[in-house]
Amino acid sequence: MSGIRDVPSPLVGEGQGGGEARRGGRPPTPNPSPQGGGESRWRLGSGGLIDRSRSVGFTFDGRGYRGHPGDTLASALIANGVRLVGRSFKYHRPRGILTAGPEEPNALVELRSGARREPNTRATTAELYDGLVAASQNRWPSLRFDLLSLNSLVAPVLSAGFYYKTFMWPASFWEKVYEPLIRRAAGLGRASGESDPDTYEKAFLHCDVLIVGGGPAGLMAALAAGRTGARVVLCDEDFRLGGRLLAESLVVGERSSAEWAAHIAAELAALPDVRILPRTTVVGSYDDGTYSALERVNDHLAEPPEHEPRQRLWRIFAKRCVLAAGAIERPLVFGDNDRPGVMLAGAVRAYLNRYAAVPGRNAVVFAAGDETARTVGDLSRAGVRVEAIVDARTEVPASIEAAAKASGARLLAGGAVVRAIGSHAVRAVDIRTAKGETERIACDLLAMSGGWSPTLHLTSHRGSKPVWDERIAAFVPGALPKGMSTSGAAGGRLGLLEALETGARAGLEAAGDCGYAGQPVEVPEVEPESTVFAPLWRVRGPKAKAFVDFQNDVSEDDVALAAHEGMRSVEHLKRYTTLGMAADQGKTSNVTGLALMAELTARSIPQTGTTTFRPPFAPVAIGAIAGHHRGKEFRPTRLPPSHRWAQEQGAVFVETGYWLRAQWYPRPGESDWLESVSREVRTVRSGVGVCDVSTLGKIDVQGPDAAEFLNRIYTNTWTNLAVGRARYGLMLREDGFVLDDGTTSRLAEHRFIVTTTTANAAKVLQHMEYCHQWLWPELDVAMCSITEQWAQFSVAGPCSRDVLRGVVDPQHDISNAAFPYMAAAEVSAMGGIQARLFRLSFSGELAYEIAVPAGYGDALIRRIMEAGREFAIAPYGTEALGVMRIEKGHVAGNEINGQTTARDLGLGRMMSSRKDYVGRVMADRPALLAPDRPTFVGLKPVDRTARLRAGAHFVPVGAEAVAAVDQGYMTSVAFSPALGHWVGLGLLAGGASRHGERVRAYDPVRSGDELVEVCDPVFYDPAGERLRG
Amino acid sequence: MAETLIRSVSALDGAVAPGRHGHRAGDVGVIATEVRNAGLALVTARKGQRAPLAETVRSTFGVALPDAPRRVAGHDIAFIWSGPDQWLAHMAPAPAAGMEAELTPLAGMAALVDQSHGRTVLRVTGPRVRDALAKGFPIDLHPRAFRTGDTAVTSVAHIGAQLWQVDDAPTYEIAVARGFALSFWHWLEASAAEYGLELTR
Amino acid sequence: MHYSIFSLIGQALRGNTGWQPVWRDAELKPAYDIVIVGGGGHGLATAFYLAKEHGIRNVAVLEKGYLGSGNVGRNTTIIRSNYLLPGNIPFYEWSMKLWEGLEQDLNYNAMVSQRGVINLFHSDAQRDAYARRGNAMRLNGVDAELLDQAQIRAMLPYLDFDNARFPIQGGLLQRRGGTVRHDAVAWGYARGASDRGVDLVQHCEVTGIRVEGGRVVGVDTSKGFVRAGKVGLACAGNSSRVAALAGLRLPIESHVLQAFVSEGIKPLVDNVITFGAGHFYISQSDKGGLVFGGDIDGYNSYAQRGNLPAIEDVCESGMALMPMIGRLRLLRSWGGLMDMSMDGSPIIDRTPIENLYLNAGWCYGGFKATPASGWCFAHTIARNEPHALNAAFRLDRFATGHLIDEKGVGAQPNLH
Amino acid sequence: MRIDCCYCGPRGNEEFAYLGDATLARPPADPAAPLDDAARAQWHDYVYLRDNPAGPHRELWQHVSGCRAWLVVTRDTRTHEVVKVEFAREVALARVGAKP
Ligand SMILES: Cc1cc2nc3c(=O)[nH]c(=O)nc-3n(C[C@H](O)[C@H](O)[C@H](O)COP(=O)(O)OP(=O)(O)OC[C@H]3O[C@@H](n4cnc5c(N)ncnc54)[C@H](O)[C@@H]3O)c2cc1C
Ligand SMILES: NC(=O)c1ccc[n+]([C@@H]2O[C@H](COP(=O)([O-])OP(=O)(O)OC[C@H]3O[C@@H](n4cnc5c(N)ncnc54)[C@H](O)[C@@H]3O)[C@@H](O)[C@H]2O)c1
Ligand SMILES: Cc1cc2nc3c(=O)[nH]c(=O)nc-3n(C[C@H](O)[C@H](O)[C@H](O)COP(=O)(O)O)c2cc1C
Ligand SMILES: [Zn+2]
Repeated sequence: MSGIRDVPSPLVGEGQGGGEARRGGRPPTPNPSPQGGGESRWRLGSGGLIDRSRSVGFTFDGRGYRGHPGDTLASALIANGVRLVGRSFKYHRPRGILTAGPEEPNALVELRSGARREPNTRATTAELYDGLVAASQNRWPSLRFDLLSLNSLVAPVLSAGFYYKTFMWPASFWEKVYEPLIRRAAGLGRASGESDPDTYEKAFLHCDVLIVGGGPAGLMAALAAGRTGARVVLCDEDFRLGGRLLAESLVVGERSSAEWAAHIAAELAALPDVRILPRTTVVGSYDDGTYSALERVNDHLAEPPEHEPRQRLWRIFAKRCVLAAGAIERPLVFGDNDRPGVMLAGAVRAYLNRYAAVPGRNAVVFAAGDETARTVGDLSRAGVRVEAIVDARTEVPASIEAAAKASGARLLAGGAVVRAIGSHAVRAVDIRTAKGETERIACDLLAMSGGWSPTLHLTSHRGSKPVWDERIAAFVPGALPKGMSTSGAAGGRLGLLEALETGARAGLEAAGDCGYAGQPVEVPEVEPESTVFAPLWRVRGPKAKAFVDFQNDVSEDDVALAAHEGMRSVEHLKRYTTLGMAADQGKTSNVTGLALMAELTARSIPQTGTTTFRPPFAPVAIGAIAGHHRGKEFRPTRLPPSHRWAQEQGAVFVETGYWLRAQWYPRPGESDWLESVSREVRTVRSGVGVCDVSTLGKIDVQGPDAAEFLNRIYTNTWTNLAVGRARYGLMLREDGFVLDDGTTSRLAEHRFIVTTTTANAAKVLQHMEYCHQWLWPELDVAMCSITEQWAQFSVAGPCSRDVLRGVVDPQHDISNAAFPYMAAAEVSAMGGIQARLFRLSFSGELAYEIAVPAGYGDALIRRIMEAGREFAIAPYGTEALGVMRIEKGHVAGNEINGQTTARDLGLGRMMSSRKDYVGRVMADRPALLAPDRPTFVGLKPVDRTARLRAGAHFVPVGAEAVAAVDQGYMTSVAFSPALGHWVGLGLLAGGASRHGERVRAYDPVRSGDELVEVCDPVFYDPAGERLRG
Repeated sequence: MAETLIRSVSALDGAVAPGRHGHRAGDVGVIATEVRNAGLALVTARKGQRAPLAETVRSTFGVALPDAPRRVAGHDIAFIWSGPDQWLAHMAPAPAAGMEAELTPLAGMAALVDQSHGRTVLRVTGPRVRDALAKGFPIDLHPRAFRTGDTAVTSVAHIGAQLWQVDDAPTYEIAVARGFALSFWHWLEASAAEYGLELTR
Repeated sequence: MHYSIFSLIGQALRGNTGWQPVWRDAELKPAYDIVIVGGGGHGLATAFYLAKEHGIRNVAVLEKGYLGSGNVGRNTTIIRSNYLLPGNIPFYEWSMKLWEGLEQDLNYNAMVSQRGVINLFHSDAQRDAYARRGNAMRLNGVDAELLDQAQIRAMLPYLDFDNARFPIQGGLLQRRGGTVRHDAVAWGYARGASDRGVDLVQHCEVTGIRVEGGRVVGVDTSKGFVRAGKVGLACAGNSSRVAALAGLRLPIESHVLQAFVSEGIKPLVDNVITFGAGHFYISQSDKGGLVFGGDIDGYNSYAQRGNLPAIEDVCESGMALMPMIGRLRLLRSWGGLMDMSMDGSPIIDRTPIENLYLNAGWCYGGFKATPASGWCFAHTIARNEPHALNAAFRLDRFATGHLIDEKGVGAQPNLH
Repeated sequence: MRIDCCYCGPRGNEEFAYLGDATLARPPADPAAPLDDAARAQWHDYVYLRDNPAGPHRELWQHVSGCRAWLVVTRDTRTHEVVKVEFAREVALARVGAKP
């Protein structure tokens, strides 16, 4: 089997444990000999799917206990006689264990400790491991004695939505007093507050058929599909395949149900194209057969082994999906139905049969369904005394009468449990008999069942509306999303035989839809069973809290109040009472809640409708959804060709987009960045410097129509650019605002090299491809990025030519005459290495850009430094680059910010009137031509020693600084070593005509307020003589 | 001045040590090797020139240009589909005169752009290579879905990548932009760690 | 009936049987002075202020689903007035002022929580952009503070400062920003409007807009025709569809934005925090759930649900920002229909059709605007002219070029 | 959501960049022609107005992380179901009546 990792055999606990499995299902013998770990009273002497050969220790609230591999925390607690496990959300009522699965609303604990603490972990799904540490939550000072349980006393005031009606006075108290109190009381477990030490990963999985759930339906579906040769993935959130088969003591074929499941799992594991993923919950269903699934790779260990993730998020692409997720049992609503010891009947059977754990010694069984016979049978076989069977139906089937007889239990047909007695554990139950008398029966366990709701969650998000099925008094999936089918209990087929049959059929059909034909799988024989039950939503009784949503403490009264206050739509009911909004998403409570609302508003259940289940089906660790992408790997890092060299120089680096660039190169003795940067600038202006500019976007544009194409995307003209020359170009968006700028060179009649800003490289290429492929497909032109192919360095300063003479091969004449400003040529360098040379200047000095294939970039920078040594060359970083462009008044990202037009930036003259180009028309809208628009200017502090800051706003001198007189803002600033003071660039209302004026550069967020003089943006060498030298 | 030896350095040089990474015990699950000094060029058919281009490629290099995501190899050159009317010409080792020169017979029919230095190419193989790649490559690498000669342009761990299968071992070659090579390696290292990853020279 | 601790106790003693419905579930009348289409935050607030400020009570709010079923019930509840541009700041600041008095205005506790909104920055350019914004706010009399890295560290020690791909350099803080209990806003305004005589009609979808001689005369609905002197559209994500009923095309695309909530935990995140190097913002609801979100999915959608890539992107950003949430669990995800406008700013204006008014284009930022939007829309409808506060939110600004493009990404709705 | 790129096969939507409505046509752009109100209105509608339908929508996507082809995708905005994918350049060539 090809697996991401060797999937733990689905037959967990084979060998010894498997031996148990083989016995599992047969009547377990009531515990004869006391066992180790003090669990004897509550652990059956034999049976169950636990590995008795090994005993593991764990602690709960600091106390030590022992259990076995194969236990969940919940089963181990039960086997140790622990009943009180948690406190409820609002009233802090003592709570125990209600279920044996992920739907558990009560038994939530803080699992693990320190940075690994996981709040709200369901004890019913947490696999037991040696050294497990768990603590109860939402209680103070202790679980047994919890001060906030006083809330119960004022419960009537804390009715649904009470907080909307008070805490309004005085207003200022909300943040200071009321809210902190509410926040502290609310919430359940505590986060560790520390960085998660474990790693996570994501992976992709493709298959023909995805099967969600490995119970009888899922196993049969997988078998039927798998045998056809189709690629099948079977996910089950449990660590062991079998679903209810593990929880019941049934016989399938001639094997025990658990054994049969193991047997099928083994055959599946042997099929080459079947992939079994246990401990994997399918959590979401998205468009086009995309599913997300969470694999708890190592949660069954104290810590993940080295090099292994804690969890893995699968993105599964499946042509077909068979939902075989089973059904969830519903509690009954009666007084104090949340007392520890009140448990779902299906869970009681699961603890007895699968875990050989005994949830009580004297039981009462309360339901209105035929399954009761099974519950009673399992209980008495386990040596639990069944005090009474309470069946709300006046007519009970023979099976139940027989069970009563066999177990010696009293049968109270037409009766109902009206209240559970006891606080930290049930001591007794009050029962209203058919005759209407109330009777108290002592017991320490109440097994109840309100029927089953299909686990149809994964059908809901994609818009399939469930339909009401009278037959089983539950919602079943309606018209299913494309590619999805259901089988077994998930489809409302509650019986085992139905599950097996529908599973086999669904698997075969799904494979067939993917083009794989096969033989039907023969369905094994099973004992006949009846899944009949009568709906019983609530029991009227004495005044006592009757809970619908245990986890959010939503009681019957809250539902009534919602109805009373007009919150009658299920969606309002949900949001007003928070019914179904807790961590269990109402898995056990939603249907009951809306049934009660239907009754209260005299509507039918289908009329009342349901809320929508959204992903995830079960809560998912956020770390798992992030996977590898956190910390430094949040996003990839892009390194320019000189990176290694720059590291050797001790450069300081800065993130520019994904790129990491050298920001400046500190030297010993330099006290701060400003000193280093100024020194770099002075070096360039007085001698020569070198800077890696490989990050600028470079786009190769070829073809007979290349020039025409550039004409249409740039505001200025290209058809008249001579080969071997470069030109500065400006691009607009179609809405008339500036998109990007850069110099573009013509290397041949039909070949141009477009350069873009580092920030916009990707955007510009996309834009060009759009223009070519969609707007002007008739043009014969091709383009692609060559940014990564070329290492490009700017060599700038009066001595740059001399340096390049030692780099560019001698046969190339780079004299001013032969290679003037804005020249471009293909040359060779360093002795025959292909190179491109451009005479461009961002710094305003005599300067060149030289490019070689990226692999030679490292060699080139070293060669340039070597050739420059006699001229005292120095490398410079992005800061110095920025200073010099500001001194020269070149616009950059801070000015080309998507809100400025060519005219705003003083580049209006570049807008050709003789041709069309992207953005031409919209740039002409009245508001964009308004004379008072902020336009590009230079600024000097009147006090030359003052520092300028970008982001400061311009307000008139003497006027009060208010929005009405806001005239623009400072876009860029730098300390100019050449001028010896700070200089700035900015956008000032009507700026072009205001040179010489003074305005305030107002910067309250940094308590700055400087008088500045408006001037021409070009501070340095306005005539531009230096760069032509 | 002193002659420094001019050699092309890889983006991984000095940043990644050859040898075993991740899980060290037992057999190695994934073996990676950088394909050095290969020649790569992007060949884009000019408007209306697709047919003549295909014909010239056949006559000059003995390769039938694929018009689906496939890699077709001649004796010393392979053409790897990388987009509509677009291919990567791949030669290892790179021709002395450079890729654009090597491909001049195609000039006029296609735009030719050297990318030899623009991409870092890793060859990966080993018993768990599919499992490791599945942790980032969204494409289906099942032997029935992706065969020798197939290629895909996609992205992995937020990095653009092109991958092609060169044999049934299976062995894949993965090309990523040079600047991202190190980040790509970090992802590969993390993804193969549990199986053990060997970087060979 | 008046809400207070006393009414709570009084009712508690009477077994909570004396409460009145929060609002009247009204039957549709044949005619109204004003019909508001859309029972979301803006529609309900508009009705409330029409009654309260302009004394116009013969008003109906028609809602195709249940009240608050749209974005008002789906948003991440952040309120702030930390805007950049002149057209926006005064409007959002007015909204903030209305929030500050909302409980008293409505006698309903919508839990306006001014816990502070922090926008982190990760580069010098971003810092300067936030300085520009903060200064613009201060010029408008709005509170804004620019914090450096040390101050952020002291305030939010759990952020990733030492191993971050994009190191945090500081943040822009608006202390008066915060969160409001989303559903309560809808219910509070509904109650306030209903008590003042406004008819709130649920499950009543507007299927046609009748126009005669260039002026609107009423609307067809799933419950029949209703005559109306004036009609105001406040349909958020469905604005284009409803405007189309009157033959109008809008500068709007509908996109899906997803949001997320974690399991309830004890207090962990005390403010609203937005990541500056990725798409992620987070706050903690009073119930204990971490409420967070990120970027829109990016494609036109009316499905009210999104896909995995956006979810993964949000969680990656979340982990990059605060790696302590790794073991906390995502509980639920959902989506809403964003009315993404062409410059990222809203429209509150008259339309070419007489007596037909439009309130739309809120993108992912209209919850904070709810009070001012309702207040200004009510004014615009009642007086048949925009108030100075919404004067910039004109429908014709795209033609004239008076754009309000805070992000500067142009006519590309999915980038705003 | 999966988009079946004409060339690369089905890929997750994260591999694609979305532009929007593919039914819009760039108005005639003769720099000599005067920009009268009609022309301005035409440009305004092209750049700013959208049908934004609930239902089938012809829209432009680019397979940026793949073959970089621009695609015309017909998708139902209510269900996200992709009903048709065309190669934008071919659609455009047909529009201008030119050959590839
Ligand atoms: C996930 C998400 C997060 C967000 N986060 C924030 C945030 O943190 N801060 C913020 O300020 N904003 C946020 N927003 C945006 C904000 O929620 C919206 O801008 C705002 O709620 C829109 O105004 P509304 O409340 O009136 O919209 P809605 O509540 O959507 O109201 C519109 C109503 O019109 C109804 N309608 C539509 N068509 C018809 C018809 N034909 N007939 C009758 N009725 C009709 C709809 O059913 C709907 O109820 C977020 C939005 C989303 C989806
Ligand atoms: N007698 C009754 O009234 C009654 C009622 C309900 C169920 N049953 C019994 O239950 C069984 C039904 O068989 P079945 O196969 O339909 O259901 P099942 O409960 O036996 O199996 C469902 C499986 O799906 C898994 N699962 C659920 N959601 C999942 C998800 N999102 N991702 C991964 N795994 C998930 C569960 O862990 C479980 O193993 C039969 O044995 C039937 O007799 C009986
Ligand atoms: C701020 C906020 C907090 C929420 N908190 C929860 C929550 O704690 N539990 C929950 O189940 N849903 C929560 N939701 C989500 C709603 O259950 C629901 O998904 C959302 O209102 C969209 O409705 P829909 O899912 O029915 O389409 C919250 C929603 C919002 C807007
Ligand atoms: Zn493609």
